[in-house]
Amino acid sequence: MSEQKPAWMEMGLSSEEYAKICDILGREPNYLETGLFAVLWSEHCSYKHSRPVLKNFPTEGKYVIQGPGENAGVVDIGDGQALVFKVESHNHPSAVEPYEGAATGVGGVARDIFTMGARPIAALNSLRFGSLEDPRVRHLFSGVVEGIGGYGNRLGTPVVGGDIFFHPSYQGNPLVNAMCVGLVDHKRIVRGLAAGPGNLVVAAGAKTGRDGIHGCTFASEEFSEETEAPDVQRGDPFLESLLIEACLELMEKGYVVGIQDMGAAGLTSSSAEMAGRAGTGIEIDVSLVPQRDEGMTPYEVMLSESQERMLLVIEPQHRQVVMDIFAKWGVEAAVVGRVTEDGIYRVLDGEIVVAEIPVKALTDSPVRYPEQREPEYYQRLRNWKPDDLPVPEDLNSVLLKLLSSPNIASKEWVYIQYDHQVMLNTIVGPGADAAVLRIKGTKKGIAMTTDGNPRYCYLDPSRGGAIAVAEAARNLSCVGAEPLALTDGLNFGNPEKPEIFWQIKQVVEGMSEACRSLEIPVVSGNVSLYNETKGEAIYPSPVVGMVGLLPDVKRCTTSAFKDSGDLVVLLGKFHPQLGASEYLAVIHGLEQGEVPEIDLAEEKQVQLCCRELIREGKIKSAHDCAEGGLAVAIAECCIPGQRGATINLPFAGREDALLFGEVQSCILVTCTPRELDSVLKTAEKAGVTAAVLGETGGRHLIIRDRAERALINQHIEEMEKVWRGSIASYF
Amino acid sequence: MKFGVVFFPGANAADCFYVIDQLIGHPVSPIQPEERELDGFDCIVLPGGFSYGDYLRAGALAAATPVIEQIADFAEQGGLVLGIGNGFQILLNTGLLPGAMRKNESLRFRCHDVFLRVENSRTPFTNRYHQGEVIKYPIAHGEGNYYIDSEGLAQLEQNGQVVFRYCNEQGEVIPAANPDGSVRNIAGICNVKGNVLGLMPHPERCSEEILGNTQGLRLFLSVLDWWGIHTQEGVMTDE
Amino acid sequence: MFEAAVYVTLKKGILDPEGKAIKNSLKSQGYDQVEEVTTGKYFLLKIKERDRTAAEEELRQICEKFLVNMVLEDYSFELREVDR
Amino acid sequence: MFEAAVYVTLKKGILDPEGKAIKNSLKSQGYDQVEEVTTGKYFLLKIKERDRTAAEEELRQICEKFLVNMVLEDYSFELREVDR
Ligand SMILES: Nc1ncnc2c1ncn2[C@@H]1O[C@H](COP(=O)(O)OP(=O)(O)O)[C@@H](O)[C@H]1O
Ligand SMILES: [Mg+2]
Repeated sequence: MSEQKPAWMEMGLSSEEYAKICDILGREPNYLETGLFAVLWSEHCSYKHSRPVLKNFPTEGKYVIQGPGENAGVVDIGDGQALVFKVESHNHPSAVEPYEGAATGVGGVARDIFTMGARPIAALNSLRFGSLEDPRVRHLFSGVVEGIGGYGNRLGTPVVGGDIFFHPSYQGNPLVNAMCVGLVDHKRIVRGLAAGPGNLVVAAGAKTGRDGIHGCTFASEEFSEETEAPDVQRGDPFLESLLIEACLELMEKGYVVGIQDMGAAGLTSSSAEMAGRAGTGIEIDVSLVPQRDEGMTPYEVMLSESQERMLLVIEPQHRQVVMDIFAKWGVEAAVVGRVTEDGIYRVLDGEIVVAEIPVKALTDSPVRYPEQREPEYYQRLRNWKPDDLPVPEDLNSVLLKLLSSPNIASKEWVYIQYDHQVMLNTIVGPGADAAVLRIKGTKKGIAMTTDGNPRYCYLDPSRGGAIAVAEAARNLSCVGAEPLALTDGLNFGNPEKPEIFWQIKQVVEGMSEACRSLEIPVVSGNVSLYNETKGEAIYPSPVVGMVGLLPDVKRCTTSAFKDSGDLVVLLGKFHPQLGASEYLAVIHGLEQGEVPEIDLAEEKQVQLCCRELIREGKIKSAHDCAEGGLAVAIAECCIPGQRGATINLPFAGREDALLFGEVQSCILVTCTPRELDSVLKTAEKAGVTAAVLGETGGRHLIIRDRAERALINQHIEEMEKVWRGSIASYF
Repeated sequence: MKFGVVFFPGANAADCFYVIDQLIGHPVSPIQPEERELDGFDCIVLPGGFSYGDYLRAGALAAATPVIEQIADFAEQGGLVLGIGNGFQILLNTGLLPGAMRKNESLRFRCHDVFLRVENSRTPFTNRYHQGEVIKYPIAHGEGNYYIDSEGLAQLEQNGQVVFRYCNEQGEVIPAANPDGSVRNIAGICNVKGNVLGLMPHPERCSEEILGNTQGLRLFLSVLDWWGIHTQEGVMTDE
Repeated sequence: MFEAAVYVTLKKGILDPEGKAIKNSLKSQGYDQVEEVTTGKYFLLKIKERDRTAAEEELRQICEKFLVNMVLEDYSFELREVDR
Repeated sequence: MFEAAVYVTLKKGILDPEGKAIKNSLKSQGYDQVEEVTTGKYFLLKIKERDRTAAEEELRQICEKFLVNMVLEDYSFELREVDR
């Protein structure tokens, strides 16, 4: 056997961290204690690399009820109601076992929602995968989609949206970020507090097994012999649906002092974090924890990541009634410890104390400040100019090619595998700029979306970050919703590399700036680092999950052209750029150039204007210009509306840039000729440029330049065929 | 008359309950799977979803609960039983309806709108539709591939037990309009007496203006009609 | 105590799309010696019963009333006595 | 020609919610002598191969690359020579 490393090193602690632990304890930690520190001080639980960066995010605003720090963020939607939402990554597990990895991701984030007292009412997911040409990628992608459906459909939570981006940088390391949104009355919001010394700690749900221990540390020496603890966990969505009902009933009846799901680092993190928030101590007796496997060690029980488990704090006099309610729902539960006042985190194995650490020491982990350095590629790629790029002759076939690019093509193959209608609230389902749900018993609607363009974030992390926020907000504005707040998923490579840390900082700075300008605070989020294969990092991949509010859900709109003879109007300044575009990547095989500029003040006005037009019922459709540029955006309105349009571009420039160049802060809307004046007036009042581009109707999309030359003349059936069939054609 | 909706854990009983309670405004009570006595019900709904996770086979575990025996007696006495989606699967597992459900031919779950041709408008559940009418309902299932042997099929056809068939917008019953591989595009069947109906598509999901489609409401209103309750107060009128 | 292994397969004449899909996929990967793939289910049950006949009778009931969908599926089982 | 029966079960320590649900249901139906239910998959393959070793090697590959999810599942098989 080669030289044996000390346990703390195997577990990923640095020597400074280990010294600090010895210092805190005044002695060396035992094996279990070392393990507890290792998981709680890991990047996943402690955000040691990202915490100082995350401070940049604005987290307060008029709608915010609960910002970051709890299991999920909470925003006010009026009438005494609130939305609870969060995004969570399950990247690594999905790469190992796509179905279960994605499924347990969906289950995990749903627990973060109902743990706050909210009933999950919608799920979304943001996926990043390598090229579908690769059979392994197809296997992963198909498995992930099936897993999201397999779990989400069984939970009875509609999967209403998400976004997908394919790029070779995800070939070996796909990203699966799941978002869940819940609805709660203000007075029912419950937090993750282990308050009230003398109160009981209850573990409920699945029995604790050996699964997932590898997820936190690499220490395998102490696994009891016959075992090879499985790396992946399987989910039990049926049990989760019972857990939801049981926990919500308990919370509604007022029996819950505090509650938290056992997510990453299971019992350890949930109990330590709950005590940390409440400023109490906590005692857990591992021998009382219901166990699935025989002969589990205290270390295994504490670090297991078995799914579908919750930790509750209740008052002793409610013990019986709480157990009865769990029993009624067929959920196993056991008292496993108690809240203390000494501020100590104590683990017992029956009578024996097996770990004893101040709670604060576990939860106040040291921060690491990695170096940052601008990567070499940044200036080089950014300085590229399209001057020497030839303009393709056949622009019609370019349009078809773009429509069939999996990044632009319809994602129908994916979302028809999700039940998006259950609960009877879905007004606008997947496939739109944003999903819209009604809130039963009110006139209100809520809208939600996820977004993030990794190519932009690679070529210009700060601008890419800002665009991710702006675009998510724009998507909400396109259905008529006012953005309330966002949750973010920050997916990056190894932060210890200065270039990666630079990307993280830049992205967060860009996002924060957009959040401030657009007045959209961050209320929750997730960080996933070390997304690399063979030393190659993924593209910087922030995911923005945003929710918005519609005062009257009947006044929402979609992108489809509704009637023939309507006018097509472009809101916003049109200055398309070829840099960083899908066109450049798909047609010319280049990923370089300047990322589209964004003027956040203008962005705000364009969105405001669009929302006002929708609210006043002046426009019939709205769709933002995103990947693929103006031509693709118009095609995306033609296809679902099953009608063409004739467009006369009033702009000058290279044809390919006009058609396929990408631009920010632009929204395509339609109105009747009679409403036009009123639409233009509203735009003018908002200080927003508006240009009439043409008229809807016919079976063709015709786009002419200023000289009235037809650049595009394409039958909608042709466009629909390639757009709808593209992703399906890989399976 | 009174409706009951069975609340199997894992199923979406709340949706059917909402439609009856809020949209047609009719008395309805929840029924628990452990129930060993059913009193005063006239129509019992087995809702869609994933009862007991659909573990083993879709609907198999729900079919083994105590309430099912009661429902079988109830149906025997002529009570109306409606199984939607998972409810249909349960009815097949109990033998109250003939045949069996298999995984969709595509082996994937599918959730989207389909067109249906009403093949029998004389049942208590379909009298508000016209014979041969083409309607649009959503489906959401992974195991909706209906199977029955040829003998059983002949009987179904002969007795007019095929109530809905998947078709295209023009009403043509063609393979391209079949979302799951069901024999003869069958989407819904009833028993010989016509008082038990099972269908895979979801009428409760298209019963409200705001959801963009109200064609499913007529199925629930048919039940009221059948009971001689026409334009009762609180009942939404047909479009 | 008995341990029962139950094998469930589709009845003859009923199409097995999963088996077909697997076979096609195998073929496209070059495994063309595989002539047929049939998919089925496999259950292992531990039954606490002293008597083999009783265990067998019980198992048969469980299969026909519950585990097996008799409209679609055939089954067979093996029962062996075990210590625990 | 060989006929192979492949038995696939979940690895030890991996959750089997289906098995649990089936067991609970059996219990509520009065079959409380059933102490444990494990679910698995069962495949039958016809392999056109003369030689047992070759067939065995091929089957092993097929299992590990296709039929079995080696992250979650274990498998075993039986191979027997048949006429056709
Ligand atoms: N990128 C982020 N931006 C803002 N808040 C974040 C971010 N990442 C995590 N958080 C917040 O930190 C807290 C802990 O998150 P996390 O550890 O991911 O939760 P969990 O324990 O459920 O996995 C949550 O309140 C979460 O919303
Ligand atoms: Mg949490």
